[in-house]
Amino acid sequence: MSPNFHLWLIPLLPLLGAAINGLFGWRFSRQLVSAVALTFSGAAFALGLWVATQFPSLGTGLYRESSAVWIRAGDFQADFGFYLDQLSLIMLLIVAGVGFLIHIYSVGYMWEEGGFYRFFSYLNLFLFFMLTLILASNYLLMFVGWEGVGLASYLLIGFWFTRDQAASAGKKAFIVNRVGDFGFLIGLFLLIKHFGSLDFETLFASIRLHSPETQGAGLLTSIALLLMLGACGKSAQIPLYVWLPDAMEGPTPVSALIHAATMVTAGVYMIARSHVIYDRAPAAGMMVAILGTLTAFFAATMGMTQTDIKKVLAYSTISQLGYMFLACGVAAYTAGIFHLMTHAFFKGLLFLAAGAVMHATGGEQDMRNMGGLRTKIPWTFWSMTAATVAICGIPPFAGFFSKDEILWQAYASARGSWLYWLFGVITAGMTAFYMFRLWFLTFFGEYRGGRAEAHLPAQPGGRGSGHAGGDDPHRVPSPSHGQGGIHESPKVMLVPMVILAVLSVVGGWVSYHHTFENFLSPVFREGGTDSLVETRPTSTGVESPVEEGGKETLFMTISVGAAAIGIFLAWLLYLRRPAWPDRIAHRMWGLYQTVLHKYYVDELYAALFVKPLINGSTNLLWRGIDQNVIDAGADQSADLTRRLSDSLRHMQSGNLRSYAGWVALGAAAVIGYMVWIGIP
Amino acid sequence: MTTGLDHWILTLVTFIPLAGALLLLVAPRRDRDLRLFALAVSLLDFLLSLHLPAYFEHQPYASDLTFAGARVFQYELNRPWIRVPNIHYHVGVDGISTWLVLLTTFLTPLCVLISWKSIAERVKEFFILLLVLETALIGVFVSLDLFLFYFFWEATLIPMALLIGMYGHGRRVYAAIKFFLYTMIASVFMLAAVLWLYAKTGTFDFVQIQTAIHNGQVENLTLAAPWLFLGFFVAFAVKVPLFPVHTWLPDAHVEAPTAGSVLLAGVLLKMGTYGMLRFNLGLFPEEARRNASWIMVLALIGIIYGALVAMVQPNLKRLIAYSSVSHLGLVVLGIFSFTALGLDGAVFQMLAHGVSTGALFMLAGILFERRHTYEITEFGGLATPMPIYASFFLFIVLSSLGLPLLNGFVGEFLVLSGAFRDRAVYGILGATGVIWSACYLLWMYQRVFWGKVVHKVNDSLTDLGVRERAALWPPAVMALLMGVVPLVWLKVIDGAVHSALLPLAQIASRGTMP
Amino acid sequence: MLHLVLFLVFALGCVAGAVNLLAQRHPIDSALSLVVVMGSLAGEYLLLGAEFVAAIQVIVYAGAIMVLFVFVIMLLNAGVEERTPGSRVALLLGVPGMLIGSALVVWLLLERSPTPAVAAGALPGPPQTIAWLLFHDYLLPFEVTSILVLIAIMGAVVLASPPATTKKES
Amino acid sequence: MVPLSCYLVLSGTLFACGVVGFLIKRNIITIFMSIELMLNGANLSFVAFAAQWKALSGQIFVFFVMVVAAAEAAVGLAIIIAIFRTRETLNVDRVNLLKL
Amino acid sequence: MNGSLAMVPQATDYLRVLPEIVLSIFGMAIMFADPLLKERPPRTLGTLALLGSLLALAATWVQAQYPGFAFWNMVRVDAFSVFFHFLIVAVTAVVILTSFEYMEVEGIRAGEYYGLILLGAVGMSLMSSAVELVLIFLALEISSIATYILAGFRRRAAISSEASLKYFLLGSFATAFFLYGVALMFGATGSTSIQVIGAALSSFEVPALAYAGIALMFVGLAFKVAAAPFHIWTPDVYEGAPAPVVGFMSTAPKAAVFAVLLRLMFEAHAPGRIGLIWVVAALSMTLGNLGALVQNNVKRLLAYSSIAHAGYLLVAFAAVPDSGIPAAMFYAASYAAMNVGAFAVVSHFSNAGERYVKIEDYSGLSSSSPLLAAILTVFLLSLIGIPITGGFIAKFYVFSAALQSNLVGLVILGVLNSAVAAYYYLRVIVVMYMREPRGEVPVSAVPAGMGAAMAVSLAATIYLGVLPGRVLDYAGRAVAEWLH
Repeated sequence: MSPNFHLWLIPLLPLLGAAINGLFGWRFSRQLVSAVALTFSGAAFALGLWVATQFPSLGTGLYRESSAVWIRAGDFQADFGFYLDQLSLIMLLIVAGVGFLIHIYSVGYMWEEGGFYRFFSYLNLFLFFMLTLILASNYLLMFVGWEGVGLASYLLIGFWFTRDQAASAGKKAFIVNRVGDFGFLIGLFLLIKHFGSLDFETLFASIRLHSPETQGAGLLTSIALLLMLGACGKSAQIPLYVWLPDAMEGPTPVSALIHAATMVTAGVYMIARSHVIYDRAPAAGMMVAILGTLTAFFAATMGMTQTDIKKVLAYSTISQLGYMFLACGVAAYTAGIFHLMTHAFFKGLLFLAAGAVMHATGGEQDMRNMGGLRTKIPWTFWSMTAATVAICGIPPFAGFFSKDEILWQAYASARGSWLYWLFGVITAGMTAFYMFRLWFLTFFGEYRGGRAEAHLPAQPGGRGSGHAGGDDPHRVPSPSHGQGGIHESPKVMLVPMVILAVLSVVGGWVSYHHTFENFLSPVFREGGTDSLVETRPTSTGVESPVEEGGKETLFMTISVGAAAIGIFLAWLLYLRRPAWPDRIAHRMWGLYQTVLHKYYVDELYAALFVKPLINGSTNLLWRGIDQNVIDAGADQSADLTRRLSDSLRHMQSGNLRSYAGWVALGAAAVIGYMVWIGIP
Repeated sequence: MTTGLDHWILTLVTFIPLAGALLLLVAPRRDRDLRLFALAVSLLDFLLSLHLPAYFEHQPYASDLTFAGARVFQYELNRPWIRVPNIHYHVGVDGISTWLVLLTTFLTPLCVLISWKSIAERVKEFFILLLVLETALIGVFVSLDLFLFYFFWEATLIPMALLIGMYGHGRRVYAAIKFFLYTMIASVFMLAAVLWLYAKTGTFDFVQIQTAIHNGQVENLTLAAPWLFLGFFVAFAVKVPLFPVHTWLPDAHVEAPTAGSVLLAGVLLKMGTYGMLRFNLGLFPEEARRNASWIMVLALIGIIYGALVAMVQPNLKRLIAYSSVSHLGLVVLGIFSFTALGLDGAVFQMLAHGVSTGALFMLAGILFERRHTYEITEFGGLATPMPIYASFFLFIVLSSLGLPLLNGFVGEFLVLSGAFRDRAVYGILGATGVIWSACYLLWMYQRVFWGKVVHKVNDSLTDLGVRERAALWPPAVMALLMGVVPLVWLKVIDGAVHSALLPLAQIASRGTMP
Repeated sequence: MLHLVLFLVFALGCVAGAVNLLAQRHPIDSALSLVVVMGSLAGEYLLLGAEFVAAIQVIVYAGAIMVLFVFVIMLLNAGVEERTPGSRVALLLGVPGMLIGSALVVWLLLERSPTPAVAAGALPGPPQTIAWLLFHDYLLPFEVTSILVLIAIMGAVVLASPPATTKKES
Repeated sequence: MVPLSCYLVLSGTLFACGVVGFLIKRNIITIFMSIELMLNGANLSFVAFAAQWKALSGQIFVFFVMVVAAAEAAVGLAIIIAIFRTRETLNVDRVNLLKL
Repeated sequence: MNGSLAMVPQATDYLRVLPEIVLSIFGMAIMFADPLLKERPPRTLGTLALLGSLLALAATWVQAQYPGFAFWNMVRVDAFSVFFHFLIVAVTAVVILTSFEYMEVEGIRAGEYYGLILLGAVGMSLMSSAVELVLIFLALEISSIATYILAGFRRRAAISSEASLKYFLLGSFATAFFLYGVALMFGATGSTSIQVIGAALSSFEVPALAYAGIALMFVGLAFKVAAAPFHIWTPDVYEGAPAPVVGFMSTAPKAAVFAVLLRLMFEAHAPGRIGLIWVVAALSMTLGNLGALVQNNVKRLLAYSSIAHAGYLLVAFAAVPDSGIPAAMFYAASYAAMNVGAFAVVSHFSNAGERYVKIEDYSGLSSSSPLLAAILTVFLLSLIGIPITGGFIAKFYVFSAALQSNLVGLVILGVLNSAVAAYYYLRVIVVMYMREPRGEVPVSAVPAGMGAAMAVSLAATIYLGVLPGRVLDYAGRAVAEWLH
C-alpha cells in the first residue's frame, strides 16, 4: 500500500499564507508578514522534500490522489486530483525550493516597500497556483494553475501599480497569456470531445492506442499544436514572447521567481507532460522545435543590444526557454527538463544578483550607468559570475551539461536536424556575448553612475523614462546614491544567492552516469518500452558507439568554442575598446535599430491587432453598427410611426362634413363588402 | 424527503416581498425604518428560499443511469385559478429554476444595502418597487403555467422601468421607455404563441402542453411550430439580449440606479435565457435543433461584438453592460449546443454572471455615489485612495473574466466545451471571448485603478464603509464558492438539464432513422 | 293605373322637394322643400294603405317638427348659406362613396328582393289594430318613448337656456 | 298596381338625397333637415315592407321613428341655438375648434 | 314566452325591467326635487342619484332572479342582459360619484345632469335586454340623446357645445343608417324581433337584402362604439365634453351597444360577420393607436385609446361564439372599470374649466400627489394590458378566443398594436414619475365622492386582473344559456 502523501497540502499551504496575509496583512508588522509568508512557503518546500524522500518507496514511481470532484457535468468530470511522478517531483522540488529561496530574498529586497503584505500574499498565491499546476492530475486542474500563475504574474508585474508602465505590462502579460490559453482551451475541448476525459492517466491510456500521425495533421497534431500555443504564451515563445521583456517592470524577485525560474517554464513542463501526444504528432513536434530554435536565436540577438540589466536577462530567459522548447520538440524531454532545472538555478540567481546590484545602486537598471561594482559588492559579483559562466555553457558549470545535451539531441535525435544544432550553437555564442557584456559593463571598468546617458544612440523604451522621471518607487530614500552609497545587500538576500550559486555550479552534475535521465525515464517511457521517438544517449553513456561519442565530443567542443568567441568579443568591445560598439552601431544603423527595437514586433502587433481592434470597435461596431444602424433604425421606425400618426391626425380636420364624408365612405365600403359576399 | 413546507414554500418565497411591499405602502415615511424593513423582508425571503436547494431531491447524474420519469419539478403547487380559460396557479421548480430563484433572493438584499444612501428621495417608492420586482422575478422562474409565466414576465416590466425612469440619471426617461418598448414589443410575440398553444391544447400548463406536443396531439403543429418557436424566441432574445436587439441594454444600464442595474443584469436578463431553455427547448425541440445554427451565430456575434464594443466604452457602466451582452451570448451558445456540458455550463454561467456582474454594478454604483460619474477618464489611480475597493473590484473582475477557481470559469469552460463538441468552429470562435474579456476588463481596471491619481478630487475619496463591505462580501464569497465547489450547483442543475435534453436526444435518434 | 299615376306624382313631389332642399341656399327655402317632401310622402303612405301613418306624418312631421325648424330659422335669423371652401373629403370621397353605396342598395332592392306589386291600400291599418299593437305588443316601447320625450325636454331646456353666470368663474 | 320596388327605390333615393345633403350643405339647420330626409326615406321603406309582409309592426315602427324624430328635433335645435349663441354662426365649416 | 298570452303585463314583467323602472323613477324624482332644493348644494341631488343607481343595482339582482321574456317578447332577461345591466348601472353609480366634485367646480345644472344620466342609463340598460329592434332603436336613441346633451353641459366652453353639435349631427346621421338597416332587415325577414330574424337568417338561404340590412345596422352601431372608420367623431367629442361625462359615455353606452351588437351578430346570426369584423377591428386598433401617439391632450389621447379598445373588443366578435362572447363581455367590463377610473382621475386633475388636460400638466404628479399618480398608473397599465390588471386578462382572453377561431393574423395585429399602444400610455406615466413637477398646476385633495369612485374602479380593475374567474364564469354561463 502506498503511503498517503497528502499532496493537496502542498499547494494549499501557500494559499493559506496568501489568504492570511491578503486579508489581515495590512494590520501585521513586516516581521509577522514575512514570518507568515516564509512559514507557509517553507512548509510547502519541507513537505515537498519529505515527499521526495518517501518517493523511492513507491515501487511504481507513480502516486495519485483524488481529493474531491470539482466539476461534473453530463459525462464529463474533473477532480481536484493530484499526481506525482518523477517529472512532477522534480518540478515540485525546483518550484518549492527556488520559490522558498526567493521568498527569503524578497524579505530583504522588499523591506522598504509599501504594500509589503500585498507582495507576500501575491507571492504565496503564486506558489499555490504553480504547485497546483505541477501536481495536477488532469489538464483542467493544470489549467487552473496555469491561469492562476498568470494572475499572480499579472498582480506582481503590476505591483507598483501607480507606474503606468508596470500597469500596462501586467495587463499585457495577462492578455498575451490569454491568447495562449485560448489555444490551450481549444486543445482541451478537442481532448474532451474525442477522449471524454482530461485525466492524465485515462487520457494518455486512450491516446496510447493511437499510432503516430506521420503524415498530415490529424487530431493529435491539432491538439499538440493548440497545446503548443498555450505553452508559447506561458513560456514566452515566438510569437507570444512580447510580454516577458515588459514584465521586468515587476519587482526583481518576481522576475527571478516567475519570469525566470518557474512560471515561464510551465509551457515546457506542459509539453513534457503531454509527451504522449507529441510523440504521436511529429509535425507538431517539429513545429515546437522550430519555434524554440527561432525564439532562442532571435531573443539572443535582441539581448545583445539591451542596456537595461533586467531586459538583457529577460531576453536571455526567452532564449533559454527556446532551448528547452527545442529539446521538447525533438522529443528530448529529459534534456529539456534538465535545462529547465539548471536554468532555474542560474537564471534565478542572475535575477537575484541583478536585484542585488540594483539594490546596491539605488534602483539603477541601466548598465551604462554601472561599472566597477566588482569590488563594492563582492558577494553579488561572485554569485553573478557563477551564474554567468553557467549560462554560457562553460564546463563544468550546470548550464554546460544541460545545454550541451540539448544541442546534441537537436542534432542527433530522430527528429533532430543539423539546422537546429547550428542555430543553437550560434545562439550559445551570442548568449556568452551578451552575458559577458552584462558582466563587464556592470562589474568592470569605472563606475558610470550619474553620467550622461546619451553615449548610446537611442534609448530603449521602458525603463529609461520612468527612471528619468524619478518616480521609481524602488529607489532608496537617499537622493545621492553615488559610489559612496553603493553597498552590499543584507544577508537575508545574500544567503539565497549563495545557495543558488552553489547549485549553478554543481547542479549539472546530476546528469553524471545518466542519473537524471534514468530517474526521469519511467515518465517518458511508453508503456514499458522506450519512447516512440528515439533519443541518443549522451557521451557519458558507456553504451554509446565510439563514432557517435567522437562526434558528440566534437560538437561539444564547437559549442564551448562558440561561447568562448562570444566571451572574447564581449571583452573586446566592452572592456578593451568601449568606443567600438557605438561605431559598429552607426555603421550598421538599420540593423542595429531593428534589433534594438526588438524587430519592431510590438509596433507590428500594435498596428496589426491593437489599433484596428480599438478603432474598428469604436468606429465600425459601436458608433457604426450599434448607434448608426441599430439604434438609428429603431429611431427611424419610431419616427416613421410618429409621422404616420401625424398624417393620420389630418383625417381629424375638425370639419363635420369631412367626418360625415369618412362615415359615408366607410358605410359604402361596408355595404359594398356585404353586398359582394351576399350575392353568391 | 418532504417537509410540511414543501407545497407552500414557493408561494411564500414568491409573495413575501410583495407582502412586504404592501406593508411598506402603509408604513410611516421614516427612511431608515423603511430601509431596515426592506432589508429584513428581503433577507427573510432569502433565508426561506434556502429551503429549496436544501431539500431538493437530487436526481442521479445523467451519466450514472438513464433515468426516466424522475421528478423533474419539485415543490409543486397546482391550484385552479381561473376556470374558463384553463389557468392554474401552477408553480414548481426544477434544478434550473431553483438556482435562479436563489439568485434573485440573494441579490435583492444586496440591492437594498447598496441603495441605502444613494436613494435619498422617494425612498418608500423605491423599496416598494424593488420588492415588487423581486416577486415578479421569482414568479417568472417558478411559474409552470404559461399564463402565469407571461403574467409575471410582463409584471417585471413596470417596476424595472419605473426604477430606471424615477431613480436613474441623465437620459433616464429615454432609457426607461426604450427598455419598456423593446421588451414589450418583443413579448407580445410570445403572448401570441402562448395563446395559440392554449387555443390548440386547451391548457396553459407547461407540462401538459409539453406532453401534448411530444405526443403529437396538437393539430397543425408542424405548420405553426416554426412561428411559435420564433414568437417565444423573439421575446427571449430581446431580453437576453442577443445581437441585433441588444441596444436597449447599455442605455438602460447606464441610466439605471445601482440596484436596478444589479437586478437587471443579475436576474432580468436571465429571464431570456431561462425562457429559451424552458420553452424554446422544452416545447419545440425539433425547431430548436433546426434553428440552432443561426441562433448560435447570433450568440457568437454577441460574444465577440459585445466584447469588442465593451472594450472601447468610455463609460464604466456601459462597458459592463456590453460585457453582459458578451457573457449572455455565451449562455445562449451553450443552450443551443444541446449537449449536457453546454447546458450545464449555460445555467451555471447564468448564475455566475448574475453574481459577478451584479457585484460589478454594485461596485460601479459605489463609485458613482462618490463621484457622480461613470466616465472612465474621470478616474485613474483609484487603487491608491481606495485599496479595499480596488481589491474587491479586482476580485470581481477576475471572476467575470473567467479565472479558474472563480465562478466565471466553470460556466465558460462547460459552455465552450459543449459548443465545441456540437460544432467545433462555434466553440473556437466563442472561446476567443476568453481573450476579449481579459482585454476589456483589464484595460478598464488599469484605467480606473492603476497609474497615478490624475484628478485631484479622487485623492480624497473614502474607501468602502462597513455597509458597502457588507454588500460586497456575499457576492465575493459566492464567486469563490461557485468556482471551488461548483458541484453544489451542478449536482442540482445536471438532472434538470438531462431531462431537458431528453426530447432532443429522442429527436436525434428518430432523425437517424429514415 | 290611377295608382301608378298617383304614385308617380307623389314620388315626383318627394324627389323634387329633396333635390330642391339640396339646391336652395336659404334655409327657409330648404325647410319649405322639406315640407313638400313630407306632404308627398304622406300621400305615398295613403297609397300603401297606412292611413294612420299618413295622418301623423302630416300632424307630427309637417305640422310639429317643421314648424319647429322654421321657428328656429326665424329665431336665429339664419341668412343665405355661405359658400365656404368646405371639405374635400366630403365631396371627393363621401359623396361618390355614398352614391355607389346607394346604387348598390337600390340595385339589390330591384334585383334581389322578392317584391311583388302591391295594390293601393294594400295593408289597411285600422286604428283599433294599431292601438292594440301599440298598447299591448308594443306597450313597453310606447312607455319608453315617454322617457325619450322627457330627455328631449330636459335637453332642450338645458341647452337652450343661457348659461348660468352666478357660479364662480374660473 | 305599383311594384313595391318602386316605393323602395324612392325611399332609397330620399335616403341618398339626405346623405348627400348632409355632405354638401353648410348650414347646420339644413344639414339637420337632411337627416330628417334620411329618416323619412327609411320610414317609407318600413311602410312599403309592411305592405309586402302584411305586418303592421312596420307601421308601428314608423310611429316610433316619428317620436324619435321629434325628440331629436327638439334637442338638435336646442343644440343649434347653443352653438349659435357661442359662435354667432350657423356655418358648419366654421365650427371647427376641435380638431387633430 | 310566458308573458305573451296575458292581456295585461304581469308582475314578473315589471320585475324584469325593475332596474329601468328604478332608474326612471329616480330620474324623474331628481327633476322634481331640483326646483325644491334650489338652495341646497348640488351634492344633495347627486346623493339622490347615487341612491337611485345603487337601488337599481339591487334591482338588477332582483331582476336576475326572474329570467325570461317580458312585455310580449320585448325584453329578455338572462345572464347576458343581467351582466350588462350590472355593468351599466355600476358605471352609472361610479360616474355619479365622480361628478360630485365636478358639478360644484363647473357650476353645472345638477338636476338635469343627474336626471339625464339616470334616464340615459335606462336606455342603455334596455338596450342590453331588448330583443326587439323597435325597443332597441328607442333605447339607443334614449342613450344617444342623453349623451348628446351631456356632452354640451359645459355651457360656457365653446368646445363643449361644438362637441355636442358634432356628436349630435353625426350621431343622428349614423342613427339614420341604423334605421334604414332595420327597415331593410324588416323587409328581408318581415319582422323586427331578434329571434324571428335569427331564425330567418339561420335558415339555409339568407335573403340578399339582409346583407345590406346588416351592413347598414352595423354602420350605425359601429359608429356608436367608435369603431373605425366610424370613429372619427370620438376625439373631438371626448375633448370637448365634460370629463365625467366622457368617462360615462365611453363606457356605459358603449357596453350597451356592444350588447346589441352581440345580439345582432350572434343571436340574429348576422351573416358575413367574420370578414367585416376582421377589417373593422384591425382598422380600429391601428388607427386608434396611431392616432394616439402624437396627442398631447389626455382626454383626446384617451379618446383615441377608446377607439383602439373598441378594436380589441371587436376582435372577440370575429371569434366563435363560445369563447368570443364571454371574451367580449369581460373586455367590456374591464374596459369600463379602467376607463371610468382613468377619467375620474383626469376630471379631478383637470380642475375648474378643465384647464389641466395636457400631458405636460401631469409632470411630477408622483411627487405632488403620489397616490393619485399611482392610481392613474394602474389604470393606464390596465389600458396597456399589463398583468395584475383587468386590461391584461381582457386582452388575453379576447386574443385567445380569436386564436381558437384561427384568426392568427388578427391576433398578431392586435398584439403588435398593444405593444405600440404601450408607448403613449407610458408617456403619461413617464411624465408623472420621471419629470420634475411644474409647480403651477395645483393638485387639490381628492374629495370623498371622487375618492370612492377611484377606489371602486381601482378595486374592480385589480379584481378583474387577479381573480377574473367569477366574472368570466358568469359570462361563460350567460353565453351557454343564451345560445343553447
